[in-house]
Amino acid sequence: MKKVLALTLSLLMVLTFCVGCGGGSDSGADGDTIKIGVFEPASGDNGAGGKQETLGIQYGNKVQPTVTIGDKEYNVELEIVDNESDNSKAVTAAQNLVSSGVSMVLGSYGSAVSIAAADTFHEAGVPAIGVTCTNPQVTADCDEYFRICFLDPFQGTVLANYAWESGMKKAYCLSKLGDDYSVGLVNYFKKAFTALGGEVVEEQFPDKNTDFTSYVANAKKKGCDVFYSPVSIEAAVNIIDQAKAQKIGMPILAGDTWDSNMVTAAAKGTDLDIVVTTFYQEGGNPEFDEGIKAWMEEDSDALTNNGGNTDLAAVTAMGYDAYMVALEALKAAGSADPADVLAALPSLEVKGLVCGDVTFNETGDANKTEAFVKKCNCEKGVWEFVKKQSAN
Amino acid sequence: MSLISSWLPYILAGIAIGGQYALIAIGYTMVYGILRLINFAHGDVFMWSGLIMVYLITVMPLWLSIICVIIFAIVLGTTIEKVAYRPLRTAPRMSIMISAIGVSYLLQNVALYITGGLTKTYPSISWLQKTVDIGPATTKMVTLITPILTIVLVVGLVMLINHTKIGMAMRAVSRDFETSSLMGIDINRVITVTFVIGCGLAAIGSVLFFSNYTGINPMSGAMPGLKAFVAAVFGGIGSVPGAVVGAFIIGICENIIKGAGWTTFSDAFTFVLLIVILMVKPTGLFGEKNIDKV
Amino acid sequence: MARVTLNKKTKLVLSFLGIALILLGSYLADEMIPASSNMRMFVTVLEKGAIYALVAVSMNLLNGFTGLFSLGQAGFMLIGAYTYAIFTIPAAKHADVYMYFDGGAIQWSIEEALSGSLGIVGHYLGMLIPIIGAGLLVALIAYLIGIPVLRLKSDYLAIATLGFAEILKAFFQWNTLGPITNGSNVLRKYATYDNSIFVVLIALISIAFIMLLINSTYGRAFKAIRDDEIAAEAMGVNLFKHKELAFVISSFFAGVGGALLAMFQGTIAATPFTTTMTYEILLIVVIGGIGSVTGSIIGAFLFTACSEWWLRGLDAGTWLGITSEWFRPGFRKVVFAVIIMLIVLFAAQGIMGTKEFSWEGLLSWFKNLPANLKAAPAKNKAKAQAKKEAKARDKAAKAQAKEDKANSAAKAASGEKLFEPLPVYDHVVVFKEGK
Amino acid sequence: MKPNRDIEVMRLSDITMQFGGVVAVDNLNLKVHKNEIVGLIGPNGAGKTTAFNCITGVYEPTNGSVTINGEVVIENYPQGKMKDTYKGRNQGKYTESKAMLPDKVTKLGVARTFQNIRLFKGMTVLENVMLAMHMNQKQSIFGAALHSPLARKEEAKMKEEALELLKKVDLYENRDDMSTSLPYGKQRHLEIARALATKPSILLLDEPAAGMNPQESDDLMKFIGRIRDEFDLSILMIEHHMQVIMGICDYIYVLNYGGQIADGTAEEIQNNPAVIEAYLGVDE
Repeated sequence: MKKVLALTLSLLMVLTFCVGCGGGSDSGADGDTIKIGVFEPASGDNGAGGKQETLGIQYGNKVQPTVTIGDKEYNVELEIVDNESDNSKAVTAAQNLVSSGVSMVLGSYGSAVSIAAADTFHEAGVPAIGVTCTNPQVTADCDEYFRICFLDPFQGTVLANYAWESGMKKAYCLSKLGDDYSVGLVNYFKKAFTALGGEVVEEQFPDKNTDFTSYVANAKKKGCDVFYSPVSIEAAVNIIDQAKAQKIGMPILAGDTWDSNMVTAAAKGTDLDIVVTTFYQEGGNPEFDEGIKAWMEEDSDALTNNGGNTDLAAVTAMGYDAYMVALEALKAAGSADPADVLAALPSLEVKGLVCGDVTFNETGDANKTEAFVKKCNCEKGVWEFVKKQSAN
Repeated sequence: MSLISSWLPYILAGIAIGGQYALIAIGYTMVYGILRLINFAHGDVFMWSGLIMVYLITVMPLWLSIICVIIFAIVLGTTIEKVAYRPLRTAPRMSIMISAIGVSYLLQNVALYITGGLTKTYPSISWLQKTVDIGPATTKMVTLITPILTIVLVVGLVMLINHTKIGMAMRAVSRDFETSSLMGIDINRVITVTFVIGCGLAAIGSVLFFSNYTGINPMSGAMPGLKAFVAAVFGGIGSVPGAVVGAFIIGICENIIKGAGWTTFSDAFTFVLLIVILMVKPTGLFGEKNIDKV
Repeated sequence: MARVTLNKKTKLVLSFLGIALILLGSYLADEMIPASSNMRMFVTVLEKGAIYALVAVSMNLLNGFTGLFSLGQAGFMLIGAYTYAIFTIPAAKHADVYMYFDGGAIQWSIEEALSGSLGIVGHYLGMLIPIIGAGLLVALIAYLIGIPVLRLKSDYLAIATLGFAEILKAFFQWNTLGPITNGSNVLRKYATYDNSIFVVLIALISIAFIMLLINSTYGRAFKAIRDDEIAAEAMGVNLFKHKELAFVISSFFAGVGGALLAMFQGTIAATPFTTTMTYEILLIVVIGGIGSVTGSIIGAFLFTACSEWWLRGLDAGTWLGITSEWFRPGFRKVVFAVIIMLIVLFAAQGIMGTKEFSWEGLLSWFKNLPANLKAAPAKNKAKAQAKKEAKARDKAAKAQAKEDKANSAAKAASGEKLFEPLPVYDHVVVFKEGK
Repeated sequence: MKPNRDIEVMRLSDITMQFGGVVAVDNLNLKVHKNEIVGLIGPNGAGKTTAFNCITGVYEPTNGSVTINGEVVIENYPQGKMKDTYKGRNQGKYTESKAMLPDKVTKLGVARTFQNIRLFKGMTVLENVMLAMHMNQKQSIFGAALHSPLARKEEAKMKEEALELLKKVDLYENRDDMSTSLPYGKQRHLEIARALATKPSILLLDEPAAGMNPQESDDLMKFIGRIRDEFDLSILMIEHHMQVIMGICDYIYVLNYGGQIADGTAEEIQNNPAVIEAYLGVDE
């Protein structure tokens, strides 16, 4: 027994030594490299979305691997960490990024983990740019958190407006227990929709649930006109399956998460009516589309992470934009020090991005006024642009 | 009529999921009957059967991949028994349970690694996923097939247990482990056969389950596994018909709870049922009462 | 083997020095190591490790010392975390946190009230009181759960406690309780500590309490129940009362651990408190050694350090300078799970077995180290020899068993009765009405 | 020391224990007087240990009552399903249902040992004995954990008494050994010492001489006689070694197939035809 103890202890020391010697710098710039942290889920409920968002960031890094600050050209290195879509793992994951000396952090997909990590970034004074985390709480109390996407109140209202304008009067709202993203979107949708005069039936499903039979049946039983379920891609696939099996007979409405090739793949060959709001429509920037597709064809890992085909998700485009914003911020700051970057961010104005220009308001949110409404062409299994919808 | 028609979809869904739980529950109840072990890894064997199917279907035809999935589950289950349970057979009960939890943790994490944490979509088996109308309800073919197939398999299994030599050996071992080993019964063989049956049925259950709920991720086996175990306890652990009845009851109740709007408590309800049965009739519906020997 | 012996006073002084050093170390570490430094993870691991150590020790009190296989730990931590968070969210932040529930039902914070009137003392008191309150509430709930559940035996107890944990989780996510629990949404902005020493100190005090308890007459009663329930009962130990005591105390500290975890994370939601969390704690106990407090502590720190820090490279592509295609996200957990299985199968005793840390043991170990190292080759040789012999014996025994089996089969075939059947009933659930 | 036949310390009245359809103990009537050593004998499966379990509260007897020091502490009558399936006698004689858990019975002064030695494996010899004194402690659990003055005083006293006891049973040298590392005979002694530590007035010994050679059982016999005197005890023992039983028992009860077939002094039993038949069988 003693031997095992001895072994463990010595292993412990060796490991500490190794890690300690791994070297780390305090400034963010280590010689010629600048580190940008990528705080995204690679597993868990939001793993699929997180990977697609990371793809955009990685592509950005491939297109623009360097940044010139002052007169010096620095290599940009991505420090990617998996937050496992889990609030309790998010804090240590974030701490990992901070400890490795990043200048700033991008992410995450899924608001809950961003909220959980906000304190860590705040304490370390490292700025973070949310890519597609739409819950208002992310930036509300954290001066370090910025974001380049629209917010849930906006998106929820947009969806409610769309539903009301399409003549729907009674909505079935499904969210996931403990998921800030879906709970938030349902909440804002409910507010806007009832204000317009609509009626809402609300239900929640527990973690790890894959059986959506009863939820679809409930929506049918209650005589709803629309099935609103702004949930994760994982759940979306199962919902589509059940909706198809039970002939749901009403349109399905969802938020930006559903804008994914996995959803179109699941819906292909059905007669469902799926409408989503999102940040970007493929074809909006042909040059970007072609570039990233070519990259994915080349890189088999990237292709797998995108779900096996080259259909673009809006979050990928957003990831790309976030990376470009990060580079601009570094340039504007004139240094790789997190504090300087933080100081430069509020007044930053970035143009020429894939999903539209970015400026930040006083809470650190992007000023966005319109969302894309897309509809699934279930015959071909692709998204089709419907219109741009605003909140008013 | 309207009452029936509005509840029919839930009852149908309940029967279907109940049948799928039943196929998993048999593995739990048989292993428990013989080894007095909650095989926590059983739910993960079930998940792995589903996962392997996703990969197999890309290289071979459907019928062959179903057979391969069943074989895979059997091999996996018996390997787990050989590697993780057999060496600990004389160890305290807690150790072997911890080993089971460890295996479950390992299986989930390997699945997480291989899938990259992404949900995989189960291949569509068109005749199982065909939509059918039953009165006012619309559902998948698999909903109808499941209970029938479950009952056929269970009747077969009960016949096997009651009328064959190996069945008799199983009954003997479950009644008295030590004596039967002294009587010349090859315990290891009986245990292997138990795992073969349990895992084979779980693999069939996985085909039915994932045809109905098509997303598979590393945690897909955890909840169905736990619920199936509860079903086994509910029906009286060690009793095959008990496990099946328990599974159907749990499946139907769960869906009715959801239909009644108590969706938050749909999982918790299963455990409420478990605790109630443990308090009221700890031996389950069909279990036998034994007495502690001092 | 030369053994070092120390007198009581020396040991006490050494222990105090050790504790003081740990506390000072954790204080300085948090103060000195800048956030962007590589070694900052040390502080994170220190905090999380201390919390997990406390929770693991509390689980060990049940599983290792009382022999009650309970899997309700995550559920109890959940209640602890929520209780702490709910009562320390500053009034001004309520509208923000309970945004879907109109600011929630509670509009005050213990911490705020106390630090308003008592200053810095109130600040700490305002955190301590909710932590203890969290523990007490969990203890009360555990007491109620214990009444029906503790009458069950081993695996039934495990599955029932696991079930209760799931029920509690669903309860805390229930929208109707939203004004208090914020439904299934995160609670945040509550008061938290500003130096690691706070967590380490509370964990230390709690663990010391459990350790002293184990070394008291009650601890003996717990161990007696673990070793043999029937004999313990025959020696006048009230089984139910003592099981309930162990369960309530263990849960109290699980609640305190939950509260500390809430402080560590900064946000809290019900979703992560799954059975997987309980399993992780159980595995920590196993790694450390079931029935050893020091083992659980070592296990907790090793577990957190490996999973959060040292093995992260296995996910990111490069670890200890080795780059491999295998190192993709999830590999860390696979390696981890394999290590755990190896421990379960081949080193069931864990790191410490049932031994505890002692200064004498440590000093003796260092003193004997050179001699042991010198003697190691010879010892290994002897071991190999012994193994060889054992193998041969095993083979012979197997052959004998085969022969016996053939004999008994022959006997059975000829209809001869082998022996009187001997019933084995150790697995049975027995219910007795305690009137 | 002579038994005092005027004081009755324990009485079993019509104790019947039925499991399902099997009557394990059938209408057992038995008395133990002060300072008396009573033997309970019978072939394997005669229901002796079951009778012990009925006395100590491990089982709830189906019918009958147990009186300890003049007070009825356990009483039961066939109820529920058992009402119809009851096969014993005296149905309707008892109307109360009074159960008692084993620890309560021990507190009343009835201590026991086990047929298959049940020591606490993870504890030392001393701890095994000290555990048996736990029930009389007045310290609270918090006092115990915080080592309050009361707790420290009690702990010291407990240790002192335990060591004293170990000296009396010749285990003082082994006090710090793990209980399971003791040789078999000493384990038996330890089990008796542990039972004595609960300060009983009645000691139930379940086959104390099992597995012992003649020399050892002779020593045990003397040992049992000695502890009866030293601790002022009454003893009820199950034993198969006739040499032991006949040598020290003041009174003997014989069971067969659950039923009571004879009782009397050693001499009476040795000459009882029913006993001889039960043990040796009869020639057809």
